[in-house]
Amino acid sequence: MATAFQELSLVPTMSVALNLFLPRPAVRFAVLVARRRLEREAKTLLAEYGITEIDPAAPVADLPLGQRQRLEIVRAMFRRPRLLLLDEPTAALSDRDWLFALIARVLAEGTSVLYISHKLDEIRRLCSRCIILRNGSKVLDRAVADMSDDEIFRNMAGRSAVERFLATPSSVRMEVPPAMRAANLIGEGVDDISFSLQPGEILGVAGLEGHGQSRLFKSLVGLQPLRSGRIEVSGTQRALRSPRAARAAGIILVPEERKSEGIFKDLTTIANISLPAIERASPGYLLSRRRERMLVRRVTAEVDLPEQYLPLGVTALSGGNQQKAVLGRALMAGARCLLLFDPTRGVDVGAKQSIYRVMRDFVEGGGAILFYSTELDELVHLCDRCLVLYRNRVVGDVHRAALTQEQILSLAAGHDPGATRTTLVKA
Amino acid sequence: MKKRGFKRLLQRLIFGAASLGAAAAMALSVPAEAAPYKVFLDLSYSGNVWQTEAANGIKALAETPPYDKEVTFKTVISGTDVQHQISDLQSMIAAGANAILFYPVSGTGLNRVIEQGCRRHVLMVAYDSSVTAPCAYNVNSLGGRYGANSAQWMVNQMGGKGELVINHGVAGTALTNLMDRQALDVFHKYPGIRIVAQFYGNWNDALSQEGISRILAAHPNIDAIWTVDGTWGSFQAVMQHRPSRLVVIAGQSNNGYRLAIGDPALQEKGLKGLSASFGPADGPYAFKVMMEILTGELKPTEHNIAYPLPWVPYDKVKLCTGLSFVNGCNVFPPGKVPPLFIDTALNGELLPELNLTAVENGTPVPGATIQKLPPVQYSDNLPGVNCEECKAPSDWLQPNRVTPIPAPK
Amino acid sequence: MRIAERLRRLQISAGAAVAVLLYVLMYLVYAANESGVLSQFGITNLLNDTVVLAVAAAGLTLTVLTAEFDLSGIGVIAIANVVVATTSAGPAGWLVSLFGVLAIGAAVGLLNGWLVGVLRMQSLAVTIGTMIACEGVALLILAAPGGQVADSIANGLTGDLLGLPVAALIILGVLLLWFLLAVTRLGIALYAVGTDETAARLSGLAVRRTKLLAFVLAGMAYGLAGYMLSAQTGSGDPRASDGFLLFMYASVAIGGTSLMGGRGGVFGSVIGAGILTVMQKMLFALGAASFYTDVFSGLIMLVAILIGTLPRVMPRLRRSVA
Amino acid sequence: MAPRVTAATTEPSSEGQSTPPIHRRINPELVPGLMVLVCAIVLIAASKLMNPGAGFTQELAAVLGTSIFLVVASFGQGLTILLGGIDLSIGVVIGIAAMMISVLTDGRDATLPWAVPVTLAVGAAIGVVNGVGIALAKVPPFIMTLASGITFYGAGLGFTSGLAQEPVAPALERLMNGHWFGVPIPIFLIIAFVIAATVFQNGTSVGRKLYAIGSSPGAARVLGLPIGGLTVLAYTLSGLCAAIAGLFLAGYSSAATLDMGGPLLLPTIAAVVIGGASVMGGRGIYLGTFAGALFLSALETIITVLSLSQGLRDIIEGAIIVGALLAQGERWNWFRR
Repeated sequence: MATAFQELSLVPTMSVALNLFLPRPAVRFAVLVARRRLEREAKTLLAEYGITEIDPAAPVADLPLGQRQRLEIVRAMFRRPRLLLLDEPTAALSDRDWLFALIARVLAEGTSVLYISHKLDEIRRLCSRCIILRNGSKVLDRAVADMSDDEIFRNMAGRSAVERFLATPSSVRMEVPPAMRAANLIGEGVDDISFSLQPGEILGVAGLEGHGQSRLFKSLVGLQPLRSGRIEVSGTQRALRSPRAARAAGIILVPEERKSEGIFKDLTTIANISLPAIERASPGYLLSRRRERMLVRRVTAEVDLPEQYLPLGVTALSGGNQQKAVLGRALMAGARCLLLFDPTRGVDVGAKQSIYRVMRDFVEGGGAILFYSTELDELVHLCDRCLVLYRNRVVGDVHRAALTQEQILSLAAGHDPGATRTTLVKA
Repeated sequence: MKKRGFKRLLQRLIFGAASLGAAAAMALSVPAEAAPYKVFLDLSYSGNVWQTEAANGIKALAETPPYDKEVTFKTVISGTDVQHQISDLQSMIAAGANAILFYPVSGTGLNRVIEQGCRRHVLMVAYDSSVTAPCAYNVNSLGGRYGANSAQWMVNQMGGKGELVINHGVAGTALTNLMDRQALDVFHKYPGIRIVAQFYGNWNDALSQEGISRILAAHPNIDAIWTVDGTWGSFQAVMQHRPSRLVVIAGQSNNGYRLAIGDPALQEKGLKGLSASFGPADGPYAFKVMMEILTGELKPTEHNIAYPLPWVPYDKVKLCTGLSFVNGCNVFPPGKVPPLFIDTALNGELLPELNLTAVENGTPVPGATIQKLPPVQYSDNLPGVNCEECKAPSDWLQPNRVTPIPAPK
Repeated sequence: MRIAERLRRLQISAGAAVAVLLYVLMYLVYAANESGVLSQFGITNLLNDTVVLAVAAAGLTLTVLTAEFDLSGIGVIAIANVVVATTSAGPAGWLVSLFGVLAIGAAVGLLNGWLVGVLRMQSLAVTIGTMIACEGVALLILAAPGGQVADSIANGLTGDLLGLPVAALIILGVLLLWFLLAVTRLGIALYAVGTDETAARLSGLAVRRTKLLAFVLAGMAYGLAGYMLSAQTGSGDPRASDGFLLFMYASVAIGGTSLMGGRGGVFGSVIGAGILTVMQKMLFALGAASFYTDVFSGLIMLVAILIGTLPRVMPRLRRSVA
Repeated sequence: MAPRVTAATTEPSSEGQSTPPIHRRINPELVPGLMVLVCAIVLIAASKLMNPGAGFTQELAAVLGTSIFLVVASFGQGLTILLGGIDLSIGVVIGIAAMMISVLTDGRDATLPWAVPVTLAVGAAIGVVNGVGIALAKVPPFIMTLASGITFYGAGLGFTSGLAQEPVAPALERLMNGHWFGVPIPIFLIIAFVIAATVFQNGTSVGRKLYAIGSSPGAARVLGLPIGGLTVLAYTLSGLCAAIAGLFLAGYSSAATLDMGGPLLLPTIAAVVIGGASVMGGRGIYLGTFAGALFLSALETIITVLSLSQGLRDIIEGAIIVGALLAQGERWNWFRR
């Protein structure tokens, strides 16, 4: 049996080759790990799986998330296990066809695959049989062909997913100054990016893995320095040099790495949520638990987080509920402009629905959202507008009416003739 | 030339890093090369009263005429780590020392480096504690048999019976081991003496005070406490928990303690104290011995030289009015020095060059000049403590200053 | 580039490289200010002074790499010292006591490793406990300084062999063993476990066994350090290693090993031990006043660490410029 | 198998969740502290059994009275460990504070009103130096505090040559050695300090932020918590607590030496960790540390009273520390599950 985990299990400081062959890398003279041989073998192996851009000697930490996900998958596959367990393998993967072809190959070789996913189309495309789990118990076990989409969604959440999400009319307010306007931002991994975000708008950001989206989001809240450019918030120019300054300006980031940057793992859920408003909950520095509960209750209702989870340690919660807590905290911080970086990654369908609804409510209340997602259908269905990044630049700004997955993909892959030219000039 | 510039660069680097202009200026003093003798003092440890007073006394002597002209004197602090002290002693030998006075961290661990020094004709003198290397001189009060004498004195005061607490020094040191053996040998002769508790106060007053406090809670009726150091702390604990009924006690010579045992009001409450343990003055005394050997005035026949054991029982306490011990006075009035000040840093007869200011600040007494020492006394040989292959006197466990009361048969 | 790559493979970090520079610098200053430094005698002395700390710090590094604390080292050194002083007499005494101290070190390491690696207790507190207990054992074996270390050890290990100081050979031997270890599966596992324990476990590495082995090997190194200390002092002293612990940690840190685990290596720690030793000599040679030696030691330690962290920060800066 | 799935199974189901099971009602943070407190009481009772002559209350008073220095100093240590750091300069600061107070007061009570604040300020200032080095220069705490400890010890030695030449103010001595209503004053001080410290750590917004930073520095950064400032604050408080412990110690011993804080350093760390804190930060409460300090003091008492040789004492002490961790560790895991 081999497993490719959703939370990656690669050791960041070690080379690609070593990671591939852990835990028992080949040795020579009985004890010495044969690094050079491993690297050679890794190169051949990766090529076999259609990966040529990864240097086997490079430390994993230097690779973007998508490539790490590929490594994780290759590592699980090349040992030819009898059972292959893939847990949300496409969460950080932009090129799904690569994975699907590989799965077809191992299936042909007689391997059984257990494929965990929240994406219906993947299930339909790959799986013959499907088990649905909800709250830790099995609720359905049937051949995929016999099930309708509705049935699957109903069983997963009792609600339907984003395709079924009621597309509410846009609530963009054009008459007021933009909630956030970025002009010619330049920094590491951010190459001359400009955009404007109106109150009531959900502005999507699309891009294949490693095309600058992560750095853009970090730059906007001051986690990463910008070399030049201007940011205006509600019409006035602000220097957002730190997340603190961004918070003061009402800009809150919901970060990519929930485990290390989102939750406070040793704190209870309520303490996780109340943190930005902890001063309000503690008159004269003394913490009032009653006041804290009151403040938190207001937002837990908004993000659909059941109240009985509040006193529990946050790590006892599912990924979806953790993400709701993080969102709740963002609301608690008084966000007027939310930067959501792939907020539905590793989140169950029910929680996804809640997150979509929170987003909708938020913009209807006059907030603005900058929204990156690896799931194109989310972008297509939720955004008023979508920026497409390619090589750290904006190569497309597609309006809701024209927004399709194909459109995004072709822009993101650099197929737009205009974009190609500019990148060529740069190269 | 190149090296010079390099050195200057690095020095500047250190200066820059230190950014303690004043401290740095004080620290990098260049020794003058005029004096004929290059003498080093290697302290093992510093930061407590005993070591500081000994070091200050030595430093003051080194600046007292005529030594101020005769020696280039330098102090190094090696800490409690044997390896460190070995390394520092090596440095001193390599730096061309004529003589090294040192407080040995270990009685045996330094032997190899000591022999290295002797081979290069460096005069090696250990003070207070001792080394077994045969070529080094030891100057201390071991011959005073503190363990046997103080224990016997206490037994006599107690009338041969009562509950006793033993405050050992630092476990694993030769001195503690030796003193314990002598004291226990005496105590065990008297079946009426019951040792109800023993602990290791590490020669530290705060730890001793805590220890006695704990013991008093468990054994509220103790009659006596035997200590080597940590005496003031032990006494404080008794004053704190049982001020109406005090104890028979023997130990170090802290000023506060001496004042207390000499206080008739406290004596009425049962306090009978002896202030006798090894004095910091054995350091300055050793320095004078070393200088006399170096200048050829003294040619000792043996290597274990005795510094007379200070001995002040409660009826011999006498208040000083000035800054030095004259006319047999041996304690300073309260407020003049802190209670932890160890009076035996001074010695009116053997070290008339020193006074209170000298041992407090390490400055020479104005107008004082070095006086020649009276003939030196030699100490007991104790195998494994101050010599390797030697024979201890047959009576080394017996008291030689106090007459024992008859032990019950 | 090739050299840099090779160094990286031997786990010689940029921090360690800086430490080497610092060492050379201090050594030059020391040599410029004191005669006889470059003589056979001077070199042998310096190496003898370094070897105990170097071996002990080498052992400590293994546990630090797995992101655990190990304060038990001074306890093991104390036991080893008194054991050598009480058992090394006789013709084969040197060998018996060598295996004896290695076995004792391994046993203490096994206990630590079991409590920390297998029972998952906090290493900081556990090793405080075992350190105190080990010091107690040392005091039981030898209540006061004494005993006799066989001349074969005392003279053999502090002198020269084939024209080279034995201390140098020991240090080279430890480094060689380390470079071998670094490229074995165990060595790789040490780094993996220290970098990311969860990922290491999910990758199929035996985290518990790795930690256990790290502690055992560390214990054996402490045993060897105690053996070397005995050779130097020629006798037993249950308190000989007092005050050694902070120097061990300082050596590891100055050598560029991260106390968070997963980064650094034994080579750096050995250099760190060398720096601390030569720093003491250099300050002596420069004539720093005794009371302020500590001030300089502390500051130099800080400067060494600060310089050591620069290479880790530099690439990030450079990347952000490019 | 996959983390997410296991997480989902441990989560209580959304329906029919009324009262949590009993072990959820005890604050899991309290458990290690309670366990250790029980161990401490067992130790005191055991020493009573061995010495039937002694009174339980005297034993308790002795344990409490001698624990005050550890109780105070380990609070600061606990704050730095809460942030995932450590403070190895505590012993030195205690010594420096003790020296300063006796030098500044010169045996007179009249000088106390300014001498105490100055001494405390110096302790806090050393903490600030540590904090700034750690927060701004990014020196690892272990090294920063180790190096600053060595440096300041050297400076202290240079200025004072290791011995305070003035006696301690009598008022300070009375504070540490006196009684109120037949109860030693230090016990009142301990109670006041424990209340203040607990309120600070677990009942204020600042305390909560310290937990957050220790728990996840990454998330704290994204959220924009003032990490640098609070790190400096934690080390400053650690220096301050060490200085208070130094004042108390000087008063208790009615004298001061520079090295008097040294024996307290390791026990502060042990008290914090035995009390259930994690050295990785983010976990542990002061009541646990307090219990740990009492436990160590009780252990010291019983070992002193046993009158064993130092070797045996050390072995027993080490074994009991490990044993206490062992007992506490298993419970801890059980409750967290």
